Amino acid sequence: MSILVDKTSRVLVQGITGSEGSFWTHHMLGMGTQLAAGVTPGKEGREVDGVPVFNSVRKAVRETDANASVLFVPPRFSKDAVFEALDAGIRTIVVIAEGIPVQDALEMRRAAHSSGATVVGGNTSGVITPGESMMGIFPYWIKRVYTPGRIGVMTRSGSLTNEVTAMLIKGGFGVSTLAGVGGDQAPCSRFAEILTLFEQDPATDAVLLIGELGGTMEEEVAEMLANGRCSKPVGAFIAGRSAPPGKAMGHAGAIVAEGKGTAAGKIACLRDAGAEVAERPSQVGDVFRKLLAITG
Amino acid sequence: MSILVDKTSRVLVQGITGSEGSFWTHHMLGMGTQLAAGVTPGKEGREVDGVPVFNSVRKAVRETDANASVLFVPPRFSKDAVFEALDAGIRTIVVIAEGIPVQDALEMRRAAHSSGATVVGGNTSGVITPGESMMGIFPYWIKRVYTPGRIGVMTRSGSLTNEVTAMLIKGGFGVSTLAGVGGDQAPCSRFAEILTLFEQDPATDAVLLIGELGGTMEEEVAEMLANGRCSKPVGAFIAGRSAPPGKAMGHAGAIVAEGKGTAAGKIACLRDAGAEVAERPSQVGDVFRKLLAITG
Amino acid sequence: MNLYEYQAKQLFADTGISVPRSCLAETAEELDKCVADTGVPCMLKAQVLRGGRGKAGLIQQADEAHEAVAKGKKLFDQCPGMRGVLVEGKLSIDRELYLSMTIDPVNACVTAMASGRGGVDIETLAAESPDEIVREPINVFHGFMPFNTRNLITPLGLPKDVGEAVGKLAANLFQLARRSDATLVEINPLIVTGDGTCVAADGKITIDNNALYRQPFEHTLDEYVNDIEYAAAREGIPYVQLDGDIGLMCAGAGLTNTVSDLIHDFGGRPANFLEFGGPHYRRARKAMELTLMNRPKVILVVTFGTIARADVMAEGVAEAIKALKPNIPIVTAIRGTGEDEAHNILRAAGLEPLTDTEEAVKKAVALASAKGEAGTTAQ
Amino acid sequence: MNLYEYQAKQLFADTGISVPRSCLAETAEELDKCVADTGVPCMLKAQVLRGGRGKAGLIQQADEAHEAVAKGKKLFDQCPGMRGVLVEGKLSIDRELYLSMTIDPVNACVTAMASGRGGVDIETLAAESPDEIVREPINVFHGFMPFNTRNLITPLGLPKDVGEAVGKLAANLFQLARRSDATLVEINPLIVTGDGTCVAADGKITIDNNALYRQPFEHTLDEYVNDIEYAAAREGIPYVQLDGDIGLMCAGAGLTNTVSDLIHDFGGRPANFLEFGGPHYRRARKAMELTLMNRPKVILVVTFGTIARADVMAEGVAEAIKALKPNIPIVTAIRGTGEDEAHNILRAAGLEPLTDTEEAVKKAVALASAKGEAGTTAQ
Repeated sequence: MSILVDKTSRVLVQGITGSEGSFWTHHMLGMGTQLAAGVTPGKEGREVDGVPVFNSVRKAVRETDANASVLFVPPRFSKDAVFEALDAGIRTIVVIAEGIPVQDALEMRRAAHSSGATVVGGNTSGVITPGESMMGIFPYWIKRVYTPGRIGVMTRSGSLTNEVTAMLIKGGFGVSTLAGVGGDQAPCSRFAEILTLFEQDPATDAVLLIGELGGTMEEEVAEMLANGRCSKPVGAFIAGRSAPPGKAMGHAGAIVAEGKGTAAGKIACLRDAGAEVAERPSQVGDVFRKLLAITG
Repeated sequence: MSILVDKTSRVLVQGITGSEGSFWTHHMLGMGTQLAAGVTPGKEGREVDGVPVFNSVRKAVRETDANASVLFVPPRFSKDAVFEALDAGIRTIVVIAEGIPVQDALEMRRAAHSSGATVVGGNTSGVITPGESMMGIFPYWIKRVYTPGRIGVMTRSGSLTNEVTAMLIKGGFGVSTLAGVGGDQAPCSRFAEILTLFEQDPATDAVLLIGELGGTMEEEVAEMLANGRCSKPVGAFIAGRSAPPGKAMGHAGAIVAEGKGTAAGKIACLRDAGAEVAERPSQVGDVFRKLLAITG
Repeated sequence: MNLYEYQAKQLFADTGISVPRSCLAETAEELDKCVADTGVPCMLKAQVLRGGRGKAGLIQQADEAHEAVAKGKKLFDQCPGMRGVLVEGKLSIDRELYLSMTIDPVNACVTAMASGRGGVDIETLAAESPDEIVREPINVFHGFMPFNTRNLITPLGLPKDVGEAVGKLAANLFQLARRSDATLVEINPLIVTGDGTCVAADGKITIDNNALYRQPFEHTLDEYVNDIEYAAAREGIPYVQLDGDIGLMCAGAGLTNTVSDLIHDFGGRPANFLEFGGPHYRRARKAMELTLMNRPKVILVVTFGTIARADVMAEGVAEAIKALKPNIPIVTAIRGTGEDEAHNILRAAGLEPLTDTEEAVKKAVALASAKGEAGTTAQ
Repeated sequence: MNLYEYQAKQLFADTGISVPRSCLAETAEELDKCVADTGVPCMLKAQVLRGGRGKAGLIQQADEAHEAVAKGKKLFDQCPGMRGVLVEGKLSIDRELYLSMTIDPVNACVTAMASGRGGVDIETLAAESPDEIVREPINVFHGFMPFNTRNLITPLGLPKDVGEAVGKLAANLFQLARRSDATLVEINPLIVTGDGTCVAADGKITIDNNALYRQPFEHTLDEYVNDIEYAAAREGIPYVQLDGDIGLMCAGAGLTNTVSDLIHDFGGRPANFLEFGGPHYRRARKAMELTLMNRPKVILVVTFGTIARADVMAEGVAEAIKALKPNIPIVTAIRGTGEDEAHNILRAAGLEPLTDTEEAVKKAVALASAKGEAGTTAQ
């Protein structure tokens, strides 16, 4: 088991014939992902690494029973691609593109909810269940990060995820599923929603939250914990304690506005709600040993 | 038990201070309905038959925990009223108004689905669970029609419902819930959806479908039966066998177009799918005695 | 309500959809000027609301001006009182497509339909070659998305530039359907001319009557086949002309249909469908006026009303009899709210208040078939 | 990207929202004409993008023309290089309201906010009197519905006609926010004049940078506080000016923030936030140029990339050193895809390829605090 994607997922690649799409198609296959089909309008009949290409998602789904989709589509076409996937009945969608207009992102999130779908992203590395399947752009070949195990990881960041997860693995743990919600101001899925999936996943014992300044996603997780809506232990690392207010720190979503969304505030409310928060990435292994009451 | 509304439902009346709204508020109370609140913009603070009036559905819900709403609102304002109720978290909505623009009705149905809500109507008498609660405009005082029992009734018509249900009661049966889907071209809830609710209702033994020419709602029920998606016996009466094609027979939805939607076609496919169809209202009692294998 | 072709094309033009150069001659006298304005060769199209104009000879073409005027005049003779003759420049046809927007009440969307075989009756095509029709559901909240365009247009196999033009046109047509509260917008055929331009050669638009209050269209009544339907439509009373001899006055559409079915079952023939329930339940007199215009042999009144109170309707029937003095029998089965009082009123008016629908129908059928005999005349 | 007040007001006017009569003086020389055009009494408002203009004296009022011109000139002196001075007719104020549209990423909607107390800083009001702010979520697919208007406006307790005008204005403002890809549209204060007209006395609009490609606005860069931020913004490289002495070159926003936190924890101070991951991972040279503009004591390079390949970034760092010859030590922890090759490249460039972030940070902090001492200078 795992969340969002596993070895039974029949994954579709939208934008498969593009340079990013074809590059990562190769790697997703290399990781073991069951790639059912690709879509690029006007390229029907081709193959990419043996994966058949269709003109439309509807046809790809009809012909191949694809049930999840990862989008390698430029940001300005992401909304159309997400809506096409939803319209064709796909209910798990990963949006890699960085730079999606916020108004489009609102529509994507709203449409996903209306359809009972989970859209992850944009501006994310995607979702990976190490050893089983990958929808996204992870360096799964770096074994000191992408080792299977029983800790669910959810993150807003790319490089930081490698940094922090490496410390988790170094501490003797492994990853059930790693889900990047993305660094945008209005991600289509939020930490609290991903945590709900981990809560229901028998293969996940505890959850590592890799957060940062800005927004309210970490506060929503704290609220969930405080209300008892998550029974699994949560460990966290929050970046950006030293960031000045009012500036976007790299990610569109990483901005402290009106005194809200500081890393310090997030750390405090997570701790109040019972989460363990590591001060530095190197402490993450200790945090999970403590959470899971592992001695030695 | 019952479907859609029962004695625990906390019913809101939108448009409560209008002449229709206040008239039927009196009768819904008389029937035993638990009327939690009414809404008419600008009339907050008043009472109608002891029911408190609020300016907005959101406030009414917050103050009274209303969880269902019946709309006595003119057709051109129905969409706004339905969206207001959905926005306020209400998930069971009955729309009485006749004459709602079709494009509005499409939006209402679509929005209801997106919210996981059931909107019934427009152009309907509403929903009644005899002896428990009423959201609508039924002559519940006519005991030879509105007698409690274990037959679910779903209908597109008003007067015909009285005519046919009277024959059901005369045959010794009673009604669990009677739901009017309305006579419009694009009703917000369809027979197949209401039948799904009856299928899940332990208080309903069998279902009476009162249909008529036009549209495809009866055919959808036949398909459900043929696919084994309903285990309960279904009896039907279909009006309009003698209607000429191409004319709207009173109801906007009652029109035979392109040879589709004839009463004869509906009767045939319902019978093929295992439903019993009465030729005349007077046969309805016999139909249900046969369906429920009652002798004598 | 159906729009005339010339109205539909005006809406197309307003939406940025190309239409042929044209001129509407509202009278035969205007034909000369219209033909001169449009030029020849031209098409002459009678502006009537019935379908099948081609087969009925109501669409003509002419190569010369005098021929055009003569043929136009003939159309005015064929359809007295019609809205006019549309004179249109003839198009060079490279390809004929089909494009329409309809309502899908099941999926609560607008369905865009397209076919590479335009100019053919779409129902015929749907029956014979369903694969040649592409159907694309358009979400009313999301609008016509680029992927909808691709799904609709790609299967038509058009040249790239034509495909793009048709896709843009389809998106416009969707907007038009939504904005004008149309339940049908159809372009058949959509002509692709020699230079790749897309032109709407015909146009059919049905506007939702329930939405006329927010649309600029006047409710036109000339789709009604006779004076009684026209009169009923002006009153807003649902009425359909039939060819029997039992005049129906019922309340509730479903009940009216049921009574009509029962009449047929028992060997009779209704003269009309008339429904005076709902908002019209106080209008028994107007209903009876309309019913009597058919000269039926008997009037059958069947109701089972809620808001449409039985006592009010019975009172109305009694008053109508007083005022109109119909010289034919009247059979009543008036039930529902206030039915006891209703029955007293009917008895006072000399009528027998029946309560069983089948019994009432049987009696009416018997009275209608009792040729020449005097029935239980009211008064 | 923030719009200038005068741009915001132009958008308001285009949307049918009343704004004061005004004239933008782009230079001091244009003040005479603008004041004459607008008339007195008038307001003089410096068109700069920073907040708190009132407190900073950047908004003046004048009763006489010569006074207006003099005050305008002073504003030009105060803000050299600014966009201009907006000269506006003074309004008669009956009431001041607050109205805005913001993004709610949790509920995926646009939130309309209104208050009967305009002219006050909204964050202050939210902290002190949260009940005086009405929040109404607007569904992006359904649009601004009549019930949204009622929910937003009724609690303000305005006279009926004013309430209706504000409601209509709010619906327009929502449309404006959607159409112009705004993440914030704010009117504070919204003036109700003596005759009941609603006028936007100030305007603040933030446009989503990701949507500039489909908007007509030029990306203005004058919100950046210094030349380096400006230069970085022109290059599109995420950069924030800080006040320490450790020059940061990291890849990935989260990792950059983490490195900054660790520097603080270990007693150092970063000179900047700079992120050359993602689309910029081949631009190490430009990143180093920007970093060196701060004259840091040490450069710290930390990456852990996927697409942003370690070998490519290491190669870029090596080339940058060759080209720019920085005379300060460089500490690297470059990991991720191709890291073995990356480490070889770094060694060849005379750098020690560290692999542990904390170790690298500690080393950089030590080097920065070793005042005057020569560190491990590259080359």
